[in-house]
Amino acid sequence: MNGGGETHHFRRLGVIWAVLAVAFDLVYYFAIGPHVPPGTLTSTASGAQFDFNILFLVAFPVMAAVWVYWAYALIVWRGSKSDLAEPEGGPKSRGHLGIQVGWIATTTVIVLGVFVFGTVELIVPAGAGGGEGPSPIWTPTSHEVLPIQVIGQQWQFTYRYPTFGGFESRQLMVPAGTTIAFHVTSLDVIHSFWAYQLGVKADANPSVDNVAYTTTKQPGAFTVRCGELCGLWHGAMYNFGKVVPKAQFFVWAQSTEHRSAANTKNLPPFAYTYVPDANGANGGYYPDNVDPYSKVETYGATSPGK
Amino acid sequence: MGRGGRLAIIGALFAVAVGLVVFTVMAFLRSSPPTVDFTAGHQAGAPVDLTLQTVGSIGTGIHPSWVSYLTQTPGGQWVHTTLWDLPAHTRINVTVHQYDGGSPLRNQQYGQVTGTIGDDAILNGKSFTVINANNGNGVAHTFAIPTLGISVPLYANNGNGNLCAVAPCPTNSPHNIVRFSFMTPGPGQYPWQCFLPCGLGYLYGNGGPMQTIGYMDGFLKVVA
Amino acid sequence: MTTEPVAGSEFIAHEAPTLRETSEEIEYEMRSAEGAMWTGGRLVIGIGAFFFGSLAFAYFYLRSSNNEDLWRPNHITAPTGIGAAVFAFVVASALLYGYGTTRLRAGNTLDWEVTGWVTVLGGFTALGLQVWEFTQLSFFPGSSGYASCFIAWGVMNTALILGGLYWLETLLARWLRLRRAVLDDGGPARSTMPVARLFRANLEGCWYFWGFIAFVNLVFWVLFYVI
Amino acid sequence: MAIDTRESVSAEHSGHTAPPVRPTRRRPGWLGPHLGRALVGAVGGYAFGHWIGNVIGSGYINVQGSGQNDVAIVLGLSIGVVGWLAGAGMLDYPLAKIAGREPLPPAPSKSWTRYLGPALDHKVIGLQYTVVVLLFFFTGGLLAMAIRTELLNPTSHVFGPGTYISVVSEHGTIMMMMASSIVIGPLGNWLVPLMIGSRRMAFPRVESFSLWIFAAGYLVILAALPLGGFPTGWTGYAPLQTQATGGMDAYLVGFAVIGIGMICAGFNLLATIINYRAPGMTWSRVPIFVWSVLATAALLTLATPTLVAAGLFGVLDRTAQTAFFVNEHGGSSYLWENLFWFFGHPEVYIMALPGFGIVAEIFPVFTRKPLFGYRIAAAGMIGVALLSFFVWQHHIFQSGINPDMRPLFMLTTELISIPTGFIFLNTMGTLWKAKIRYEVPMLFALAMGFNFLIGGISGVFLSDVPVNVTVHGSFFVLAHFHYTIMGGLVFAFFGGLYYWLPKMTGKMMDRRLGKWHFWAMFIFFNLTFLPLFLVGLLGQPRRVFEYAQNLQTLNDVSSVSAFFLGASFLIFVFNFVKSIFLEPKPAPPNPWNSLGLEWQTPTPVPAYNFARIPVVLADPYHYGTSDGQAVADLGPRTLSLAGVVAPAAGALDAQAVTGEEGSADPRPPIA
Repeated sequence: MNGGGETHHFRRLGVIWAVLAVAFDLVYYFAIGPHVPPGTLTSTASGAQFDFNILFLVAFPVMAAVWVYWAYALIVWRGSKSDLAEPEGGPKSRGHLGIQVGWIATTTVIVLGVFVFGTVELIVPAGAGGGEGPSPIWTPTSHEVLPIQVIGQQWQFTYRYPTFGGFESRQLMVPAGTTIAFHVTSLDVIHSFWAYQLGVKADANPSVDNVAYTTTKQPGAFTVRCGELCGLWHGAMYNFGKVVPKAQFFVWAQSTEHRSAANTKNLPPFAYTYVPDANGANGGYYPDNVDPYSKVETYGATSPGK
Repeated sequence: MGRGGRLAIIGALFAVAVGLVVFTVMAFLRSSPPTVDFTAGHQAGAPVDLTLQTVGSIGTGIHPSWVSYLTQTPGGQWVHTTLWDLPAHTRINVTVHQYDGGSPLRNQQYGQVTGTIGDDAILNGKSFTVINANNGNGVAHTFAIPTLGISVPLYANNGNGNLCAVAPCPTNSPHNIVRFSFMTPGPGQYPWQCFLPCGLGYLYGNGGPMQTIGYMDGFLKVVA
Repeated sequence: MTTEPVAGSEFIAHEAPTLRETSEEIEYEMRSAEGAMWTGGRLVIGIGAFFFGSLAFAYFYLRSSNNEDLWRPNHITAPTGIGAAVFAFVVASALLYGYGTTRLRAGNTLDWEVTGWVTVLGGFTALGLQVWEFTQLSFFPGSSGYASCFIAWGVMNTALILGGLYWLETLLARWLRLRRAVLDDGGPARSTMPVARLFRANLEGCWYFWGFIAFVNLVFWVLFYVI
Repeated sequence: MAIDTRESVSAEHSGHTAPPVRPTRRRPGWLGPHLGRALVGAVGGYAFGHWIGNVIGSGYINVQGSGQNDVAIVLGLSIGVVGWLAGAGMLDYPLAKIAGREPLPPAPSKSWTRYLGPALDHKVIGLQYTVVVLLFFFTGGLLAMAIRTELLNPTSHVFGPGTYISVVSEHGTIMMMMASSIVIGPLGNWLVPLMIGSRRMAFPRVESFSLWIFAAGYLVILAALPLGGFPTGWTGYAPLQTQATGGMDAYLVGFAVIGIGMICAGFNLLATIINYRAPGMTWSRVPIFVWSVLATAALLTLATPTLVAAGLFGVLDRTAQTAFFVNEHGGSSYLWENLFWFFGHPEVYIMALPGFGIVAEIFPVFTRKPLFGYRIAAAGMIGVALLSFFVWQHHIFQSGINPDMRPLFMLTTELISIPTGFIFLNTMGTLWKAKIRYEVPMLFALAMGFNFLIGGISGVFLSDVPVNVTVHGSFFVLAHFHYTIMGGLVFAFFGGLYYWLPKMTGKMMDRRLGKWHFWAMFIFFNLTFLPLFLVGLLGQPRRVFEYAQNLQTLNDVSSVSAFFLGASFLIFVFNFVKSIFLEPKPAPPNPWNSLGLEWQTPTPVPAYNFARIPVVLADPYHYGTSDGQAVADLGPRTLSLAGVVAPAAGALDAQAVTGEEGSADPRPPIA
């Protein structure tokens, strides 16, 4: 069975591979795909789920092709088999132009296909929930965008709602069916705002406004975790947020605005970036006479350089 | 030298090397401040008194210039630790003797009192809910348990006063007494920390004591 | 005439000789060694290019970010006189050394020796000036992006010049010991002695490296003092 | 006794009186350079540097405020490294060179003590590297098990969070340092000259220096623990880096020190491979492992200077208080991310390519077939090396840097999977109609293929920006790179070790224990890291000490498997000690019946590798042909037979030397 019969091996391999690949892809698409994280709470979350599933549907046949071939070869051409022919060397075994060109062409086509798909899926949904820096070039089509500022600090996220008097809260509430622009910034080291079920992730850098868009769908709960190592309590830097119906959101926002009014006036005026003093309380890292130095460590301290 | 001898020398050197590495690693892994037990002899339903003090510099140990919290054991001893065993679902009455000077908060959001029973705290006998850290003496530290939503700013002493520079501080040093209460949740380990950038000499004031258990960070180890 | 030593004798000097190298083998390894010198000399420049490329990247990155308008407030500049002096000494040294090398190729040993030691002197002067400049700065290291980059440049340039000086000095010192023998063998430009051949390969690498030092100093002199 | 007589040689030839040769006085052995003296030098250097640092820095405002003097720590560590190198004798020749002296040959020794000191023989250095690399690996492995212990439970803790973060950082850094040299150091140094038919390295002193500074890096990074640990992970992101306590200095100095070692190792290997190939060893006959080492060495030499520069900026930020990474003072927190990953991504391929080389080397031997697509394999490695300089921003897709560049970096990242995939084309083609012998090295090579496929495909998921939003910074990434580095490189390394140890040590490893080791390692590796893909997808960020309750089962499966994975290495250690020291079974010169040039040497390999410079006649992959062609002529009478060297008789005769036997060496000195 080892002499000649190249087409015989190819045919068997092809059949095993095709059956496996199609069967698994079908099972995956219908049974597993809809449950793949991060779910469907927002447009970007379902986008991420869709992209992951498509990649998996492409990836599995590729992996199966390699594995099926390996398993086949390891069994059929195992050296302990008594009737195995001696392998043939020579130029034929050193390379085969058709196979090599075919391999390169196939992988190139797959890779370029994946790239085009990924680029479309990145640009069309306005950055797909990732941090787009201070001046996003891919923005949502919706004209009603709710801005929410996310402030990372060691070790808690706080949230400011500029459209509600700029109040700041340690709770993240988001209205359903709304396009949201998260403006992510930090008051000290790098954090990463990862609203898992919302399909949003954007690094929080000091004095940088990193914008990420998403559009919420139905109400639900979500988790926010810090996604970039930020020191001692990085692992404890999480909180739970909610997507609530619009009306409920307005009630919450207005009551919180009212309740925290006493402290809101102590906060610095809302801005997309703040310039925290690099020194801590009572002086510190840089000598006092080095600009920019301010006796006021509050995050809104204006820089003498400006 | 025979082969046996050589093997013995190699083996011994190897054992010493491995021993040193393991010793270094384990000595580091196991280092931790002590835990103060508030559950021993605790009767269900009775509140627990937790007395703390904050000092401007601990004065001793490997980091003598760092700010720190100290804990008073039920026996009245001051211990340099921030780890407590506390009973679950119990009212904890916290008293903080605040001996440190102050500054503005990095984020004035933490000037509010949140999560305590009654959503307020008592400063030298007077109830308060917000401190504007940009006025007056400013805030020295905060006591915050982020996962429980608890945060209490600790009003500072006048920095021009003769502040205490040893630990534990003598009670005749200028200090503020802040009292508040909260309920412990179910069993678990809950991190608590300070949100004021008080790590003197560190970038953003958040290094050193701000990132070391036993100084400005600790655990509530709530046990059933 | 072929009484070559044991193969790999530098590793096994204690072993009784068993085999003798043929003249071809010696020539083959000789060419390999010359080639390694050549490769090594160019690789050092490659390493240096990425090292200083990182500084150039930092310079342009911080300059274009200009965070808090603190890239270079008030157009602060490190002491221009000292900077120009460092630059002048380095470039002059490199040019002089290059001239000396061409003279050596033409067979003039003395010119090379004189220019070589003068280059060492010039390099040390540049080094001293570069270090002294640290004490003459009008800005604090952490006061701006420019200041930060400048401090790193001072450290890196010190290391670079030191490296070049070490290479050149060892070459000159080795030459002093080889001098007579090589001169008797037809001079450094023509001698076929192995030491002379390697010396030539080394010499060329060193001269390229000094060219690199001068180039780096030119680039960063423009970046820090001119623009 | 080897006396350096080059000067007198020239003098004799020219008829002048030789300058008096300084008699080489040898110190007693225990005073000479060796490990013990290096340790003393390290401790003394640290103390001295610390003292200087205190003199310089104790008045700084931040030092007075924090009581932590980074100047003292950095100087202590740096001068400690210099002291270590001096103690190891690494500075003897560089200093003697200032006075123009030629190198002294090392103390003659066939004793095992030569492994404790400086060496010029690449085979001694290779074995020294093996020990140091395994020390790195097992230390990092112990720390990994500490991590998995902490993650057994989502909320109750074995370690404090500071300890945990330090352990994670230490594990990552140690393993990354180790992985950068795990193949290049032991196998690259040991094998490359043998494979290309050379008797020596181009720069053996540089090679030895790379080993000793690599070992110093181990001590420095271990010193991070007593200095308080560091909280940044192996990526060391600033400004957290700038903020951290003293252990951070050990990270920065340690990475710079290791970086210098990597540059030296790559530099020497590049010069060797390019220049020291035997006659007839054309580029189309170079073994594929050497190609992989060539590509890796190029990356080591060119990418690592960026790491050293970035480390210098970090050190300056922490000591001279510059502001490279502090936005508020005109720096940028993005700058570190860019510089680090500009090094960091080539580093990723530094940790993949040698593994490919080993696997492609093992496959033909155990399938008895030529390597399929040799040219494409070599081209793929060079292609990966080139492309790897253009992908670094895929690590920072969500950071807000150059968001409009994301499609470009997505493209380059996905393109690099094409040359990376060539390894599968090569191995699959080689398997076709083969005769597969399931020896231990082959099992490891096969497992590498299995693991790397999972690792590589998951990498394509990560490169897709929309999916990256979910999986970036999660355990998915962690599982991905453990599959490529541990599942790829480390499996290949152990395969290579089982394959080449008979040549390196002259003893056969026990086959049955080897198979036990393999199966335990393979099964528990997959059981450890497959669940972590899911854990990451389900939302667990990296480097956390607390996680969601519903992920405990998966984490526990991973943790328990990790302990067994760790235990599987005990089998290896036991096998190694038993087979090499306790019940040594002498290995035949070519136990696997391989055509590789390195296997045509006697065992143990003589110090000079080849008695005569071999003339290479064919590549080492012509299995399955009956022409009986030899790979190389090991005793050629004249090299010119091979048409490689034109006889240069006149020139050579002119400089031929008479002298005492074995005392004169007209061959080039080792620089």
